[in-house]
Amino acid sequence: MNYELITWLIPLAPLLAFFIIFLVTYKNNRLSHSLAIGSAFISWLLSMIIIIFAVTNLEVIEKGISSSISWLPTAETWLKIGVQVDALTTITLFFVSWTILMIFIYSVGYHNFGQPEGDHDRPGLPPHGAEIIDQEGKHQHVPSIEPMYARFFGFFGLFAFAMYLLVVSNNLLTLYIGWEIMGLCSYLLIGFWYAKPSAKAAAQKAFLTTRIGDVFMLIGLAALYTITGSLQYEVIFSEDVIHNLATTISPVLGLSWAGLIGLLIFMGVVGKSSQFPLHIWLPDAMEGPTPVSAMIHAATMVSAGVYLAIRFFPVLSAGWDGGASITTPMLVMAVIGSFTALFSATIAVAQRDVKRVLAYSTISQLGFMIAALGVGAYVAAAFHLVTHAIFKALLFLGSGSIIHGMEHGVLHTQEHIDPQDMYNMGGLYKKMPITFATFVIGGFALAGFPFITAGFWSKDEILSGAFNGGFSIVFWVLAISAFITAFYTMRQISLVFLGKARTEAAKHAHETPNTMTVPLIVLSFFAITIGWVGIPEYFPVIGGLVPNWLETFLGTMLHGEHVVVEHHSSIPLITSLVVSLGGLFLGGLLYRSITETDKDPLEWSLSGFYKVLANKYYVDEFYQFVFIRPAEWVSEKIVYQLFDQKIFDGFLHGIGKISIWLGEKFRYWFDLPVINRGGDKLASGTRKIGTNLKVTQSGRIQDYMILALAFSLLGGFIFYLILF
Amino acid sequence: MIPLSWYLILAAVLFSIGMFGAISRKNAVAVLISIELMLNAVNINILAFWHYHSQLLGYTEINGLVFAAVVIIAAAAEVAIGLAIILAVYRVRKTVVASDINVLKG
Amino acid sequence: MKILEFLSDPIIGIEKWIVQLLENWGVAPEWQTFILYLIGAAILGTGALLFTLILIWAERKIIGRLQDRLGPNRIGPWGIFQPIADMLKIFIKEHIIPDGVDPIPYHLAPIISVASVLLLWSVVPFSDSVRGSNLNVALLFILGVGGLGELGVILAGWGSNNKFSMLAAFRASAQMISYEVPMAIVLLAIVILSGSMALGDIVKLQTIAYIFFLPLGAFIFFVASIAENGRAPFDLAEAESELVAGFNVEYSGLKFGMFYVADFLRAFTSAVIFSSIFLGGWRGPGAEQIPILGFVYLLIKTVIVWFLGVWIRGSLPRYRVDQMMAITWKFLTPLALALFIVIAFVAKLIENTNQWLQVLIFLVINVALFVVGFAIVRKFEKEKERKVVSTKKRALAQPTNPFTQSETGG
Amino acid sequence: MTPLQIVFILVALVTILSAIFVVSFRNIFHAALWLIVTLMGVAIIFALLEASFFAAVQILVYIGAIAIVLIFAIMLTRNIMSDEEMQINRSWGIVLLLVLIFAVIFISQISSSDVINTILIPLEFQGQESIIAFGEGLLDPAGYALPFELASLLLLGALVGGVYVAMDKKGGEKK
Repeated sequence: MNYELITWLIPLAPLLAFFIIFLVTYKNNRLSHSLAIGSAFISWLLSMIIIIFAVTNLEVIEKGISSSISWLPTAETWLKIGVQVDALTTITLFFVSWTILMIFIYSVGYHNFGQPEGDHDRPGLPPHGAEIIDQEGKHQHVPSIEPMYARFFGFFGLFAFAMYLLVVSNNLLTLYIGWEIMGLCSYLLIGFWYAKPSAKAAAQKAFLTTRIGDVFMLIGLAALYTITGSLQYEVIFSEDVIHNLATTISPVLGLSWAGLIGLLIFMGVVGKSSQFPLHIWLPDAMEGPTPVSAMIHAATMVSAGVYLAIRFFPVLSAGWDGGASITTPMLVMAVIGSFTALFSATIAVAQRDVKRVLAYSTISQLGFMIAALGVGAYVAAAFHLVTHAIFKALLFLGSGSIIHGMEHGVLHTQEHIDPQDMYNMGGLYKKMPITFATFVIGGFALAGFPFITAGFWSKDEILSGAFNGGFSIVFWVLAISAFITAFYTMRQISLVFLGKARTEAAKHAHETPNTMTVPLIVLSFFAITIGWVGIPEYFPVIGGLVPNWLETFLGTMLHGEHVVVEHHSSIPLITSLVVSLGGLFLGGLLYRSITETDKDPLEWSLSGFYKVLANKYYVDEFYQFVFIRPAEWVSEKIVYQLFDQKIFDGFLHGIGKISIWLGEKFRYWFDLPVINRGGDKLASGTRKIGTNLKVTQSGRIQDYMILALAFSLLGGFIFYLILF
Repeated sequence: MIPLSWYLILAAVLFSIGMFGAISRKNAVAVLISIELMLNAVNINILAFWHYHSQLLGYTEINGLVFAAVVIIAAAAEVAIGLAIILAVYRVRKTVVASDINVLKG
Repeated sequence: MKILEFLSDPIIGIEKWIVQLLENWGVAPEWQTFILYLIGAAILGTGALLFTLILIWAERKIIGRLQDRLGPNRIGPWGIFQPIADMLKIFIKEHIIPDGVDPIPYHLAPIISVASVLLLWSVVPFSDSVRGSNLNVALLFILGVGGLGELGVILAGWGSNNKFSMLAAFRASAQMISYEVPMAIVLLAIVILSGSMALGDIVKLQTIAYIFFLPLGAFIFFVASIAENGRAPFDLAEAESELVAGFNVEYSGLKFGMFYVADFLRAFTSAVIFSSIFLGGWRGPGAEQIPILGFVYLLIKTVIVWFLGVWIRGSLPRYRVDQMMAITWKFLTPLALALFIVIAFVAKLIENTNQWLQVLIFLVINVALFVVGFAIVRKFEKEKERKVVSTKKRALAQPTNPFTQSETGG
Repeated sequence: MTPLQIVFILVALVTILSAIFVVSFRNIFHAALWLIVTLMGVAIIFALLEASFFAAVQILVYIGAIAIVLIFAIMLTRNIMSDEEMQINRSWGIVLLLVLIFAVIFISQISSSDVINTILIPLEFQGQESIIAFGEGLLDPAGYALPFELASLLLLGALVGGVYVAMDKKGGEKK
């Protein structure tokens, strides 16, 4: 088979679906979602073909399949675009294709396909539910179909295109194109219910915040292109270029060029993967529909940031010899990653909204990966990327299922409560057994429940990577974060599923349709099994039973440069066991049986600090005070009132007056005598000539042909005379 | 075996006959037919020179083939449109005589 | 041994013999080729026309059996000499030329009809070594020369100065032009598979017959070739209830005989072409070592295909004009186009895989396309059926005869 | 005189003669029939030039399609012009004179040039080679891919335009 061609085709199917949905089928819901899911399925199938080929042909993958075409001519060379498949692409394709396909299918159920249209539903608002009369003549409230159903799948198609493009591209140009299209889709889909003010604001916030990172990243890319003269991975990551980058000194702060570019590109990663200074958009992005949160803000787009960091690891770590003396970008990554991990884990503890907990947990887990890269645990970061994408997609889909069930209850009872607030739930395990089971699997994977779940293995690798590399501060910070992670996970599970129902709506919650539960089951299967590909060999008892396939596979990316840390210690293992089990136990203990009247147990134990946590450390307010207010003041007072109104307007008015004066002069001295008079003469002359020449116009085409023939002969004759 | 000039003379004669027909026939369909003759003559010329050039080069030279193909395509399009116009005119004015269609008379 | 060698490939043997003979007579080499081609063409043309006699007999016999009749049974054993008697009759019949015919087209039409069929035989490979010409654009040639048949029909219709002939000619030429389109598209798919337009190469490349690659294409080609030949169920040009006897109503004697022969021969010729393109032509076990076997294989395959055509002709009723047009423009052409696009795409995608895998994939695609195409057709058909024209209780004719009075009218 | 030359001269004579008939016959239907003979002759000339693809295309497109369509058009418009009437414009004498001058100049120039008197010998390549080169040339972005696509657009335009122009507007509105 022609594997290069297949790789080219992977992103194209969703793009085609996007165009067809928006141009042709947008009025037909069934056709639209069939097209979108069909395209996702085609991409999935092609990805699976590629993955199976890659997994069975390690020696081919070591070199990488790659094919390029010339795209834009620059002065002497071409900007090339192309695709490639190597180990990193393969594992990324694996989780991307599975999650995208599953979430596409899930969205059909989530948007109530097959339900009647709502009575007062309008485009731009979430569906309010419809009132129908059942067979017994009773009025019943049921969920209604999303008004902009087809549009949603169109956007999803575009997004899937961008994500696949980013994953399979072999150069930074198409990667950046995919990156920005995903930013756009994120904006469009967060603001999918654009008539909701909060959704609109969240969309703008997400777009602008990630833009800050993207600008730095673009500068980084431009610098990289200026220095290396190419955007192809194979050129940039070749040993000569890396060596060159690592040894030349840039004009900024005495960093090497590799360090500077690495920092700039890391800024893009910070924006996209929502790390500490720019993390504020991700929690607000939960205003979008839940499949969006699952796909864009958990599984794929935010993972793309980490993917880029992993992809760029050779540049980021240029000059690193594998020891404890890490490079500047790695240091920054370790600090920011581990800080974000702890910081957002603590915020997650105090959230009441079921999706916001998961949002902060996503930020925290992405921080784990960044920190892992910072301490050089390359394989661990990639491993956690895969496992996290799968179980976080599972958790988000599960939360969507919970909300859906709660909305069903709300519609039934007509209560005025927030269906996303965890304190309105409780005891759902009886009502929604499949959702409960899968959510527990996902949650335990997130908490790192030992031995069974995928999250344990990947998180354990990160911890042992940090510990064995000698970064004990990073190790302890991450361990505490892991503990808090387990704690808030159990808190969430307990609040939502255990105990007794705290509202009427929760009592009437309902299991969701098959289109939603089947993806949950599929993903929970992977949330358990995917961890077994990467069990480290030195692990006591079961280590070595299953070969550490992931290490071998991803090892092909590093071409033997990666220095394997030899001394193993059991401390990280014990730590990860203790933190996950302890966190889970504590969370369960505290939140096992909360009733309607109870307050959050943390509220009395942490007293004032709880308020700080619930308000997310006041980061948003801080940004409001430091950046946005001054910016507004400057634009209002200085730019608008001073520059615009006084200086620019005055200047323009002056120009206008001078022009009017000049124009009057021209009119009397030039326009009337010369142009008008002359024009009249020209017209009458033309008319006279036309009247005289009219006779030659017989209107018969053949007469003209005779004339043409005669004149061409005459012309040839004259030409001949002149020539000879 | 056959000199190049034979082909060219044949083409020239055909072209002249076609030109005569295109200018002097009354019936618009006949004018179209004559134009087809001229196009055929052109194609003979193109292919004769193609053969000559390929013979000099020793391998297949494609420019001549492409030009001949374009001429045939243009001829097909021209006949389709031309006959459609003639039929449309015939329907309105009940004539196919080219010199009766003289609305553009000055 | 010489005899065996000669027997294994007699035609090439004879050719060598003639060449030697001519060389001894001192004929220049280029004239030798010229004479050889002349002889070959004469033998092929005469042979094909004589073969038609057997075809006519066989077809009449088979149709007779299909329709529960005996067929020709008087002259010779099983009526086998019937066509010869017919031939003699046609030779000695008076040849009537009606008043007011346009003489040139009138006399030219039957000749063109027969010639357009005979020309097709010049590109058919009969065995590994024997063929008229391995023309490198044979597929285009088949289409083009097939198109000449239309010319004969139009000339006959115009020249006869008879409105029924004219109508029939319009019908026939519209039908032929329309059915050439899906045929050409299927042939393009074949070109993509084989990478060649020469019929000899196409046959040689078929280690697996192309009907397994393109069963749907073969189906389209077969239907189109039946229509192209104007045989039942597409014999609209000769619908005797509407058009007397079609475009040849004013012909008699030998000229009618030529149309008659062209009709039968064309059916057989398209069977030959079908079996060359889709069934592997002369290919078969041992055909490359013993070329004479190729003739036998080709004959067997052709007769099977031809018999299928005769069977269809004997069993199916005639289509209406609008149905005939709808079949090609609304079913065969879109289907062929879809097939062509998919085949072009997939053939590139699985270029270097195992041939059996290719066959499997192509087979699946063909079946899927056929099912989808048929489902669409059936859907619209059902919609048509549901259209209510009037209620069942319409005003009935009032029968005055009490014996014929019934619920549903007299 | 080789056989090929004899064939060429015969075909050329037939072609030219039938071309003269095409432009001079009063009965336009017969003129169209002679056109077919001319086209056939040109197809044989193409075959002699070893452009067998174009010979086949000549038969397929010109005779199979263009000539048939022309004949249709003649049949549809035949009652307008009677065959007895003069079929040639009054100014045909001038035209003949001009065209003759043209032809004489052409032919004298052609026969007086040395290069052009080269003998065309059979080409070395055989079989599919030239067709494959032709097809690849048509689809090669550095070759003629753009003209090829434009030609297909032209054909599509001609198709749509032909249908639109010839469509009976009144009948169309009724439907």
